[in-house]
Amino acid sequence: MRKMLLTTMTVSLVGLWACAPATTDAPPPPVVSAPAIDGPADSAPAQKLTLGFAQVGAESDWRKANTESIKAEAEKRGHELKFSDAQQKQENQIKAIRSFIAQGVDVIAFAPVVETGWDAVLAEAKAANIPVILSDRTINTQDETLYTAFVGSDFREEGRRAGKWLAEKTNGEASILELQGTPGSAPANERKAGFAEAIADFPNMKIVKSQTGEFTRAMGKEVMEAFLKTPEGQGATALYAHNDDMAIGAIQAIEAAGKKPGQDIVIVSVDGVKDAFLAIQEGKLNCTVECNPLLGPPIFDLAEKLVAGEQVPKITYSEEGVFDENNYADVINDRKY
Amino acid sequence: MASLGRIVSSRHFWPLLVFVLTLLLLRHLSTDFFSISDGRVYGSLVDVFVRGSQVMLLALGMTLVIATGGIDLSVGAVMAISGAMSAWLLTAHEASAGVAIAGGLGVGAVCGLWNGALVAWFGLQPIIATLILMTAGRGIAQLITDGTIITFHHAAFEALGKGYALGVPISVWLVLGMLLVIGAVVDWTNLRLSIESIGSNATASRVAGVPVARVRLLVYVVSGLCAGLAGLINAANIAAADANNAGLYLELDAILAVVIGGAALSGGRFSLTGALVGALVVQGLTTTILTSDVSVHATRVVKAVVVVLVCLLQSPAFRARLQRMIRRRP
Amino acid sequence: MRRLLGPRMLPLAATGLVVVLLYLAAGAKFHDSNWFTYRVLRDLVVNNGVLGVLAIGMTFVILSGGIDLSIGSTVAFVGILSATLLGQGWSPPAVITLSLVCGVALGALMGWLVASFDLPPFMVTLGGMFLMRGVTLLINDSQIAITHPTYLASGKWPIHPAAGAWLIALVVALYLLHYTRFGRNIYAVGGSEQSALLMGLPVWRTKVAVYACCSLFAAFAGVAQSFVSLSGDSTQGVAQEMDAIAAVVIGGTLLTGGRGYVAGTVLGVLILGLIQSAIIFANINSWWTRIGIGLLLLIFVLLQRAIQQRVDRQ
Amino acid sequence: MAQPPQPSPESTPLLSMTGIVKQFPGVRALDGVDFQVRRGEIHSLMGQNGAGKSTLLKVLTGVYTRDAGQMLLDGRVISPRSPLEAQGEGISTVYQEVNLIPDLSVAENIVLGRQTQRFGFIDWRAARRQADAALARLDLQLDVSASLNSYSIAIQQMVAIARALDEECSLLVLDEPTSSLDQQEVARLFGVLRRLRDDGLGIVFVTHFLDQVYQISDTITVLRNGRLVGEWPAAEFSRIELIARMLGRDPASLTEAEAGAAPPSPVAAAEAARLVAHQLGRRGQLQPVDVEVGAGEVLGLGGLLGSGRTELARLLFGLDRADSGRVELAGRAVRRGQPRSAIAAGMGYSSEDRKVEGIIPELSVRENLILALASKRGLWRRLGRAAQEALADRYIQALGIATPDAEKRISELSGGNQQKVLLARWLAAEPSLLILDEPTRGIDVGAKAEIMALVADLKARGMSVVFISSELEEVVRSSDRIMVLCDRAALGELRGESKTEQAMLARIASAHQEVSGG
Repeated sequence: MRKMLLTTMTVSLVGLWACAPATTDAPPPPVVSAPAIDGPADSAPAQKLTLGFAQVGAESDWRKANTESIKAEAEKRGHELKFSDAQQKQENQIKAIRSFIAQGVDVIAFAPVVETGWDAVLAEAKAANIPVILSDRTINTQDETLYTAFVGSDFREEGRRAGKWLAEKTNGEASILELQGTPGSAPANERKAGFAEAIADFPNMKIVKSQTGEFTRAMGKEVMEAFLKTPEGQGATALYAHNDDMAIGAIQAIEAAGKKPGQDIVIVSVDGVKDAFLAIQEGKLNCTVECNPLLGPPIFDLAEKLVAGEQVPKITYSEEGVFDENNYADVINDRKY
Repeated sequence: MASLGRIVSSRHFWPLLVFVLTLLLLRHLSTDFFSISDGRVYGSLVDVFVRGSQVMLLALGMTLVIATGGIDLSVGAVMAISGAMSAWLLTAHEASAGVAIAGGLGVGAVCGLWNGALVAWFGLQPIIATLILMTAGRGIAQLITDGTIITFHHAAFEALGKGYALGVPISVWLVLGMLLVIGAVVDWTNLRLSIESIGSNATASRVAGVPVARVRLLVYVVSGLCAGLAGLINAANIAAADANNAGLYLELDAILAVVIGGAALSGGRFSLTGALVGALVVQGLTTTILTSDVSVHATRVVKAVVVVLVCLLQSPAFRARLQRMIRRRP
Repeated sequence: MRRLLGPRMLPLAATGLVVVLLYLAAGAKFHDSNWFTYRVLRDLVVNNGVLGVLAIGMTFVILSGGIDLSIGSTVAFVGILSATLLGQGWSPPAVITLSLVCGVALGALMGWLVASFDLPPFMVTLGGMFLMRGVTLLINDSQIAITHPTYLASGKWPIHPAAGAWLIALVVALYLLHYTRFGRNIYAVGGSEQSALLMGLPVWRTKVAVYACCSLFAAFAGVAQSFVSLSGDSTQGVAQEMDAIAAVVIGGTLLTGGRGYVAGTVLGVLILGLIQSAIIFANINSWWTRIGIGLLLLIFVLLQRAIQQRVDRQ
Repeated sequence: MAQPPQPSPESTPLLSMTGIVKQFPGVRALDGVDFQVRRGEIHSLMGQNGAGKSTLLKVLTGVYTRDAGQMLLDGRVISPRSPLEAQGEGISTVYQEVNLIPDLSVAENIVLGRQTQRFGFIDWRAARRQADAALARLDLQLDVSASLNSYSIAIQQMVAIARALDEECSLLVLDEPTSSLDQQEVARLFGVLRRLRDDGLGIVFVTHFLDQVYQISDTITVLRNGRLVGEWPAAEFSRIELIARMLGRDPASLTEAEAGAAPPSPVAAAEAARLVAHQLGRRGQLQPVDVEVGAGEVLGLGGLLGSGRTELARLLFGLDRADSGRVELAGRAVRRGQPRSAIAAGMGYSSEDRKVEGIIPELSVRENLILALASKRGLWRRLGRAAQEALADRYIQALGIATPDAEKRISELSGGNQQKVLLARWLAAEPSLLILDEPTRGIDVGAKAEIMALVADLKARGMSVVFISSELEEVVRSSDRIMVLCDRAALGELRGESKTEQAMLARIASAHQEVSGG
């Protein structure tokens, strides 16, 4: 009898087994390769659509603002939103996307946790003729037709802007500490590369120490503490943090070391969240390169167009600024996140 | 010679030796090992203690749990819950620091009570009983924070993580206070005897009248309290409650600390200071690697080697084999 | 039928019933959103295939009375190793063989430490976990795409790699546990190590082999993962060992060893998967998944304990 | 005085162990022991606990490796390093506790490690056939696919024997195989053993039941303190001489000592009952029974192993949860299943299982000694260190506990001294009623006498005692009244004149006849 149950199990598993996604010859989605600055077209209310959004998690203030923007926009436009928080795990995100496909949503959007490993599940979406919008992070794939559009920031450009700003501020002379983001994530990779590009022209700008701070305040603080107790760290004149949270953590460490953040060490970071503006106001942070989390409107713009059968641009970058003590006051009061 | 032998075979010798060696290396690498500026202690040495304070607190509770032959996998999750609770009280209810601290500690104790009840009253294996809260705990914490990171600005509360008293970081005082309180309670009552006897032979302890269930319940509550306090320090340190990352994998570090500190995972004799030294070894390694140019990932490899070495050194079978090998050579 | 409702099989039958009920209950709630489709069932298998393989390996160790915390890290290690070597022009068979050999070597090392020096498996495999994750991150701390044609072609296989791997693992495990002396010795060692020793069973060898076997399954899961995701990712499999343990326990295997079935583990994985699917379908916050799994774990463990006590009293 | 007979030249012994030495830290467990077993012989190995019997068997079966000496089986030199290797040499063993895997089926337990395989698959049908055949040799018919733990301990023991016989073996070692069997089962086992002997097997038999030794043995070897005392044909070796050899005494002096045993003390006159248990029972353990023990009275519980005497003690103390009945001590009700309540009421219980239910191995003598008192005072009221040390020193002196100091780990003490520490643990807690379950088991004669004297002393000081021992003579000597138990039920009481060993045996024997007759 035991054997019978085992056999039943095996048989049912075989019965359930999964075929690989059937290859369909869906027409390739429209490709508009020219980067376009978004202009949320206040078009007439589109038909009600269902969008499945697989979020990374809730790891930072930036992410929180991102989530809220998407949720608010869905409500505002009267669309149905299926939202899933992957708790920073790719496998959870893949499960969510598969579930969206099974539920037959009109459009899938997601912010990929990591860059690789999406081909199989996106092929399934493609086979089911569901367009996919990447939000805020890109993926690394051989087959660019696996996703329809990308909405978000140009991380490499952010890195470049941070580098440029720092070069101007320090007249091309700085020994720099770098706090990297989560190893392997697109923003960490790209912001590092862009920054390196920008300072490559300045022979007297050198990154003297670089470690991961995992995008969190706690790690940013701990790593900075350790940096400051090394010969390189003591001589450092600038800090580049891949996000504001790490910079805020690092500011605490610098203060504890008896130095003045913003003066003894010039600090530039990326994201542009409210706490960063407050820090600029206090003179502890010098510059934050904005990375706009308010992706709800552009995502739904694209989704509406896709459902209506219109062509959409492949890449849509958000409009973003660079803020330092000269211009932070323009936006600080409007920042909700 | 005999006394040297006794020192070497003492349970604190090896962890202390490793800690001292780590500190020497750190001192060599660090340009600012220890100093006093503005009446405050400062330097890499201080960092080790401050950063290690959370694991030290966890290790204090974990020592008692392990001494009864149990284990508490949920402490990392409990840290997240207590941090979330106090941040929620601070922001949503604009509570005072005192209320927030009490709330965080209270919720930690309740978590401990839950674990203890499952172990002591329902007779579940500790590893499973606490795995339940380990799994569900971060979910509960996110329920409190509504899935976001709650940031707050509250100087009095933040002092728990960043403040100084008499020139020494408050978090270090908290560890010291906890050590003294637990140490005093354990040694001035029958608790140490009861805990050690349960860990050594629970059946015989019951026959001898030791209140086995009550002691087990108590150690899990203490562990929950310690985790709660560690969670508060964690939240105060970054002025935010991060349900996802607060105390992530710290339960493993705490268990590691206790074992490095010389306790057997099977229960029995325990030493609170040993556990603290164990925690400091773990943190000392991390800080040293962060200070050096070695990739931070190497920390894990070093930890792996330390775990296995410490376990081997404690293993009677390994010691016997080692002695045979030494004796064979003249 | 009598045996099915007998004390030994009852928990397994009950677990199977729970899977069906859970599926139907979720269906009653989501009947208008394609719950009763082939695709949902397919996804259940495909999504959880890798975890399924890991949990099957974990079943071996837990049946022997041990535990293995290193498996999640092993998955990441194999992924990064495969991607790196494939990038350097190694052939897939060589890469897969090397991955499996690495798994067996790690497992045998941990098993040797546990069996020869009587070290606690929890600590030894914790060391294994730190070691594998550390080595993985030192090799490469981000992701590497796999572009080898053999791997890319796996999308056109008649069976999804994750499902295939799960099936293979299940068949191999059923064979090993129920039709070889090694498998029966695992039950014996888990049931009573002392007795097994006195019965003249090869306890030492069994213990070493059990850990080697579990790590082999983990490495196999890693290979499957690299086919599924076409990449190596150093953050893959974080905390997956805990999910595997939960699945094994929900599947009715006693953590003290000696009692349980692979089939139960399969059911346990399916239950975890169903909860997660249902919560995504219900469009409620994903943290309920963790709470749900925790609660379910609690209910199952208490239930098993109650059954156990009834059986023991008889 | 009988001399060990020389083995006849034509029969080379099946097993020949010579000069076996086994050293443990601090103890020489075996000191040059010689032991021989011939084909077609049942050979009893006798000796007190600690004589070296089990160490010798463990050396023989590969659990321990010997430090010196030689082992020959069938003329071949053997040195098994594990039970597996010993089995390979043809030595099969059945242990005192059932050493099988309770969760696996009967068939599996018999064939485990020797399953027939076909094409790399275990042939389960063959396994069941093999198991059926093995059980048939013992005239047993069981459902071999049912799990082992669905059968009684006795059946499990028979399964263990079936497993041992199923192996290709020339030497069968039985280490106290009968301790959990009833008479019928013993008779059946002995029938099987005789048949095996006639088939030419050599059998080593260890038991503490003297009757059984004489029923079954051809030869008896006696060990004492790790040395060989001698080997005798069972037929020429009287019981009294056997006991004398085991105790290392002159047979003549033993009879005198018994004759001079103290006369039974008079029953304590109509004193208020201190312990009252009414209809105390638990399904499968003990049929409901009434018990009364007065102040300063010693109640002996007489009966064989498994008669229900230990079960009664455990129910009185609350270690097992009673299904029925209630217990009161000095008017205070004791809550069911709660030893702490019993201790609070003034009870103490020294368990027969010293290792599992007695000592706390990692703790010191002092800590072990104060444990019950400390627990009685409650978690929060600690006994001062000085008071602890004073207490420990007092009892170390009073009971003559051989330890260098009170801080030595109890696990490093000898069995007798551990037992004394456990007694001291209870005495320190000052109970009004002390239950002593086999307090003299596994300790040397001197310590036995001291403990017996101690019981008398306690009684004189007004403490009530419930006394359990396998040695009937001890029960008779120390008790005021004896409650006789058999088959998990009370048969009645013996007091005054009728309180003799013969009367007890008669009661038990008649009960057995009734049982087997009905």
